Amino acid sequence: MNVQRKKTTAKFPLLKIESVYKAFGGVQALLDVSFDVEKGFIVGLIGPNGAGKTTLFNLIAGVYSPGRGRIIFDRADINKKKIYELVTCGISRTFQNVELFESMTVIENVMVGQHVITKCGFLGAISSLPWILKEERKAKEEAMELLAFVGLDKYADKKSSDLPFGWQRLLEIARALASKPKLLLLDEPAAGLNAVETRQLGELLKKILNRGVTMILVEHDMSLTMEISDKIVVLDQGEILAVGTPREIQSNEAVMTAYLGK
Amino acid sequence: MQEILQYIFSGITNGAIYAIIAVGFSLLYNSTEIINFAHGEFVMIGALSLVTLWGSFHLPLPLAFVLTIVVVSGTGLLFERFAIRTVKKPDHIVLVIITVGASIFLRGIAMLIWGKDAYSIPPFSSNPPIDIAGARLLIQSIWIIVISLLSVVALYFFYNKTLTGKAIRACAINKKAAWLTGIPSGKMVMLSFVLSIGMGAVAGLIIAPITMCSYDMGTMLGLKGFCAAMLGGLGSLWGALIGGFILGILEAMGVGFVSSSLKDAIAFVLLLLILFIRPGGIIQSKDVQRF
Amino acid sequence: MLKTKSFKKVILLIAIIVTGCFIVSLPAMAREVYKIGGIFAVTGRASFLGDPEKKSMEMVIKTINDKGGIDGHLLKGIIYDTEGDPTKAAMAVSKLINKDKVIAIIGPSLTPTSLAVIPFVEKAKVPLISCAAGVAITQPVKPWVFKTAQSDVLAVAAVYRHMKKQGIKKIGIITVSNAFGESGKQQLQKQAAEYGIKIVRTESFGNKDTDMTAQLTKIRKAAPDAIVCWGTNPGPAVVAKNVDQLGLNIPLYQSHGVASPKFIKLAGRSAEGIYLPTGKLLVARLLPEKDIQKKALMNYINNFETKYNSSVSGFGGYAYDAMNILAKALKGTNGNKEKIRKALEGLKGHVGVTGVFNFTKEEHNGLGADAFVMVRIHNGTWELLK
Amino acid sequence: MKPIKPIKKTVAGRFPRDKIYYIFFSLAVILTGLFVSNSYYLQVLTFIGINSILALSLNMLMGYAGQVSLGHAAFYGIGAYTTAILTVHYNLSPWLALPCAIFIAIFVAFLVGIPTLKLTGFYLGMGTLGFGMIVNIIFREWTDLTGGASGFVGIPSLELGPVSFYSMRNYFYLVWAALLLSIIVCKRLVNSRIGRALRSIHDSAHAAEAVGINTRNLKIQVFVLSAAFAALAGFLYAHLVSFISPGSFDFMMSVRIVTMVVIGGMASIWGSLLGASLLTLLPEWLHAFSDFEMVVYGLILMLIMIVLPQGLTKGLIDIYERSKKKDNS
Repeated sequence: MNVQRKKTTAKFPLLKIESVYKAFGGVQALLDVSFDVEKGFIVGLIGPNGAGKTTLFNLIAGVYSPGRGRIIFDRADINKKKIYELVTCGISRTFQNVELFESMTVIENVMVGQHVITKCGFLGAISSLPWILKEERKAKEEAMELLAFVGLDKYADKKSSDLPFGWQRLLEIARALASKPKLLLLDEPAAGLNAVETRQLGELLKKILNRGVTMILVEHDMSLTMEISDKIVVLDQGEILAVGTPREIQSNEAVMTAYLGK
Repeated sequence: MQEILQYIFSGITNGAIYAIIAVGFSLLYNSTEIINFAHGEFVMIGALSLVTLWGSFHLPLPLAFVLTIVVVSGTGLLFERFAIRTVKKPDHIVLVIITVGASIFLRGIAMLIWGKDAYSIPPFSSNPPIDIAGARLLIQSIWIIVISLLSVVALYFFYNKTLTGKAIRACAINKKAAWLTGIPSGKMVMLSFVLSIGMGAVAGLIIAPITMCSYDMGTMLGLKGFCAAMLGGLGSLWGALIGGFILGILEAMGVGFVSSSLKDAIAFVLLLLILFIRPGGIIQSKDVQRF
Repeated sequence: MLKTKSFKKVILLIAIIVTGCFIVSLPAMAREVYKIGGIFAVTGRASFLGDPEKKSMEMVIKTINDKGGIDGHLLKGIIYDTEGDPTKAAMAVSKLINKDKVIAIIGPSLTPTSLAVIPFVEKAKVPLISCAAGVAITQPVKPWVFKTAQSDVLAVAAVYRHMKKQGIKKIGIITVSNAFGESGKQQLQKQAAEYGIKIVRTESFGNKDTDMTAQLTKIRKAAPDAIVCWGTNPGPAVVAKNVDQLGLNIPLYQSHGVASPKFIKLAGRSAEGIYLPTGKLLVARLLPEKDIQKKALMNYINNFETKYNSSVSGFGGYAYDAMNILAKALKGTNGNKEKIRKALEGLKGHVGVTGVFNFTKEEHNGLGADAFVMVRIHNGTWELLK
Repeated sequence: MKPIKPIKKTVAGRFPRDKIYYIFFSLAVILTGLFVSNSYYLQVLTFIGINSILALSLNMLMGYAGQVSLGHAAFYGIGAYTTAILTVHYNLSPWLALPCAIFIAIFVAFLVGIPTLKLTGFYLGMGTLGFGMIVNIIFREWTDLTGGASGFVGIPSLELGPVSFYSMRNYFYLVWAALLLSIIVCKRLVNSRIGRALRSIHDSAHAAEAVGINTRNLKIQVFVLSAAFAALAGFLYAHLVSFISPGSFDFMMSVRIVTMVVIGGMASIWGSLLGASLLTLLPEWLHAFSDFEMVVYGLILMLIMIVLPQGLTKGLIDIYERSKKKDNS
C-alpha cells in the first residue's frame, strides 16, 4: 500500500484495518477491506452511496463487530470491545444527526463527555469527599476550556437543545473531545451546515489536529474533505477503490468512473 | 388419565380466554407499538355490559352480543381520542402511566355504574356437560373455544385479504410510506384501537357465563392476557393464540401437579423467563426486539 | 346440657332486667357528648362488610339519642373509611384518638385492618370493639380489644359438628388466598382431629379466578366424603358451580363468609344442597319463637329494613351488637375509658343479633357455640338444620 | 490555545446553596415537630416522610435514569418483611435488622436487575411488574415466615438508648431525618459525574454509550440504590405501624409510588416530596368523594400525563414563565 510518512515517524499506525469483512444476512457490506490510519492524520472516507462507508465507520466505532478480519487500535485488537470500552481506549465519535443530551446544559454535555477520564463513583458522589469535589472542579475547568476552544463558552449554562443546529454540532465535537481521545470519528460533520459554517468547521478540525488528535471523517462535502484530509480512502461496493492524497484521488480514473458513472 | 384430561379441559377453556385477550394486545402493539395496560378493564366492561343487556334487559343473545361489542368499542374509541391522541410527548413512560391511569379510571366508572357486587349469568345454552372418559367438558367451554378461534381466523382474513386490513399492516410497517400512498394513518390507528378493544369485549362476553363478573375482574385477566401475548410473541396473531393456550394449560397443570397457591405466579414467572431469554416470544425470531 | 339451660335462664333474666332498665330510665338532661369512633371498610373490596356496619352503627346511635342518650350524654358517631387498607386504618384510628378524641372505637371490618390498629389503641388506651372474624384479634387477649364477630373457631366447630353427625370422615378443603381463607384453613386443620376428621387434600384459589375445576379435580382424586370451601363472594360461587359441573356427588360445605342471599343468586342452581354455618340473623324468621335471640333479631331486622329500605346482612349485625354493648358499658362510666374497659370485661348475657355475649377477663369475644346454626340451601332459600 | 476563563459563579456556588436548603429544611422539620402536638398530624407527616423516601428512591431510577418500574413496592415490602421477620422470629435488634433489610433488598435488586434492565420501554415496565407480582405472591404464600395473607403482627417499636420512638414526635423526627439523608444523597448524586451519566441515559442511551458510559452497569447500580432506599422506607413503615400485610405492597402500591413521582415531576427532588405529600393527603381529603375516589385518582393520573407530562413542579413553573413572557411581549 502506498503509505505516506509525511507527518508521522511512528512505526505502527494508530489504527490498522486488516482484511475486514462484514455481511448483514445475505448482503455483503464490506469485502476484505484493509488500510491504515497514521497518527496525526485526517483520513477522509468517501464513496458513493451504499459503498460501505457507514458500515466501516460503525465497525470502527464498535457498533458492529467484523465478521472476519481485525481492527487494531494502538497495537491492541479492538474487535470485541463494547462501544463504551472504545472510549476508554481513546476512540471518540460524533453522530450524523447530532445526538446531544437535550435536558442538560451545554457544560453538562461536555462534562458527560469526561466520563471516562473522571473517577467518582456512586459512593464517591454520595460522600462528596474533598478529592471528589476537587475532581469535579477540575473537570468543570477543563470543560470550560473545551467550550472556549469551540467558541461556546458564553453559553455554558444554556440548555443544549436551545442552541442553533450549527452550534449543537460544535458542542457535540467538544463533548467528543472531552474524553481526550487519540482518534476522533466524525460522521458527516458538515451535514446541515451552510457554507460559512462548513468553512469554520474546517478551521476547527485543523485546530483539533494541532492538539494531536487523529481523525477519520465520513463526509459528502468533497471540497471540505479534499481540503483538510491528509489521506483519502475511497470505497466502492464494499471494497477499497483507491487510497491516496487528495490530489492523487482527484486524478484517479477508477474513482472518476465510480463517481461519474461509466 | 381422567385428571389430566380434566386439567386440559380447564386449561383450554382458560387458555382460549387468555388467547383472545392476548390477540387484543398484539393487534394494538402491531400497529401502534402501544401496550394498553387498560385492556383488561375493557374485558370487564364487556362482561358487565352483557350482564346488563342479556341478564337484566333480556335482549336476545345475538343482539346483546353486538350491542356489547359496539358499546365497548365506542368506549375504546373515546379512550383513543381523548387519552392517547392528545398526548404531547408519547414517551413509553408517559403512555404506560396514562394507560394505567385509564385502567383505574375505568374501574372506578364501572364501580359507579354496576356497584361493587358480583353478577352471574347462565351459560349461552343450557345443555348438560359432556362426559369424555370421566372428564367433564362444559358446553360453555366449547362456545368459548369456538368463538375465540373464529375471531382469530376472521382477523387473519381481515388482515391478509381485505384492503383495509392490508392498509393497517402497511401503516404498521411504515407510517410515512403508507401516508404517501394515500392511506389515512390516523384512521388506521383508530381502527386498530377499535379492533383491539373489540377483541377485549369478545373476551368479556364469552367469559361472563363461566365466572362471576364484577368491576375488579379485569386487571388480573388483562395481565395474564399480556403474559400470553408475550409468551407467543408480541405482535403476532398466531403467537397470541398459542401463547394463550400454553399459559392456560400450564396453569391448570401447575395447579394439578404442583400447588394451587402458586397458580398466579406461573404466568408471571413465564413472563419473566420469556422476557429474559427470548423477548421475541416463542413464535418470533430472536432479533425482533423492537424496543 | 342442664348447665346451659340454667345458664340460659339467667341470661334471660338479666336481659329482661336490662330491657326493663332501659324502659324505666328517663330522658336525662343534656350533658357532654360522648364521641364514639367507627372505622369500617365502607368502600373498596370489603364494602359488603363496611357499608351495613356503618349504617347499623349510625342507626343504634340515633335510637339511643332519641331516647335521651346515656346518662344524659348524647352520642356522636365519627366514622371513617379504611377501604380495607391497613395503612389507612392506622391513619384513621390515629385521627379518631388524637384529633377527634373519641372515648371508644368500633371496627374495623377486616382482620388485617383490625390487627393493624390494635397497637395504636393499646398505646392510647382506648377501648376497641372489632367487627372482624380473625381469632388473632382477641387471642391472646389484649386488655383494650374486644370483638363481636364470631370467630372462625366457632364456624369451623359448627361445620365439624354437623359432619360428625353425618358420619363424614375424610374431607378436602379449598380456601381463598386471603386473610379470611387462610384463617379458616388454619382452624379447619387445627380442629379436624378433635372431631375425628381427616383432611385429605388442601387447595386454594384466587378470589377472582375464573375457573377452579383444576383444584376440584385434584380434590376429587383424593376421594373425600365432603368438600369444605372457605371464602367470601364471589369465588365460592364459582367453586359451587364447578362442583356441580364436575358432577361431584359429595356434600359441599361453605363458610359463613357467603351467608347472604347474594350467594344463592350468584351460584344459581348450583347452590342447591350446600351446607353452611351462619349467624342466626339470616334465618331469623325460621327460628322457633322460644329462641332467646328471636326478639333481638326481629327487632334489628325491622328497624334496619324500615330505615334503609334494604335487607339486613349478618355483617351489619356485628356493628349493631358492638354499639349496643358499648352503650351498655358506657353507663355510669362518665366517659372514663378505663371504666368502660372494666365494664366491657364484666358484661354478661347480652343478647345480640350475633349471639349471646359473655365477656370475661380472659374472653374478649364472649360468644358461645350457639352463635352459629347450620343451614342448607334448598329451592333457592335457606333451610334451618337442627 | 485560549487562556482558561474563570469559572462562572453560578456553577461554583451550587454546593453552599444546597447547604442553605438543608438548613432551612431541618429548621422547618424541627419547628414543625415542636409546634404540632397532635399525634394525628404528626402521624400524617410521618407517612408523608416515608412516602417521600419511596418516591425519591423511584425518582432516581425513573426520573433521572429514565427506567420505569412497576414493581417498586416489592422492595418496600422486602424492607418491611425482612425487619419484621428478623426482629420477631429471631429477636434481632431493629438497628441490626436495618442493614440486613437493606442488604437483602440490594441483593435481590442486583439479581433481578441484571436480566431485567436489559429491557427497555414497555418490556421493562412489564418485567418489573411481573417481578413485583411474584414477590407479592411470595409474601402471601410463605405463610410460616411472613404470616401469609393475614399479615404479620407484633413488630416491635424502635428504641435507641433512652430515646423511644414509640412517641409519635420522635418517630416523626426519625423519619424526616432519614428523608433529609435521602435528599442529600439524591442531590449529591444528581449533580455528580454519576448523576450526569444517569441523565444522559435518559436522554439518549446510545449517545451515552458513545461517550463511554457503561449504561448497563450504571442502570443496575441505580436500581440497587433505589431498592436500598425503598427498603429503608419499608423498615420505617413496618416499625411505625407494627403490622404489615401483603396488601400494602401490591401492584396498586407500585402504581401509587409511580404516581407520586409523576405528579410531583420526574427528575425533581422537591417534586417527589410534593407528589408524596399530595398522594398521602389526597385520600384524607377525598373521603368526601368516597366512591368517586378511584375515578378521580385515574383522572388525575391521565390528565397530568396529558397536560403536564413534566409533572406539577416543572409544569407549573413552565406555565408561569410562559405567561410572564407573554406579558412582556
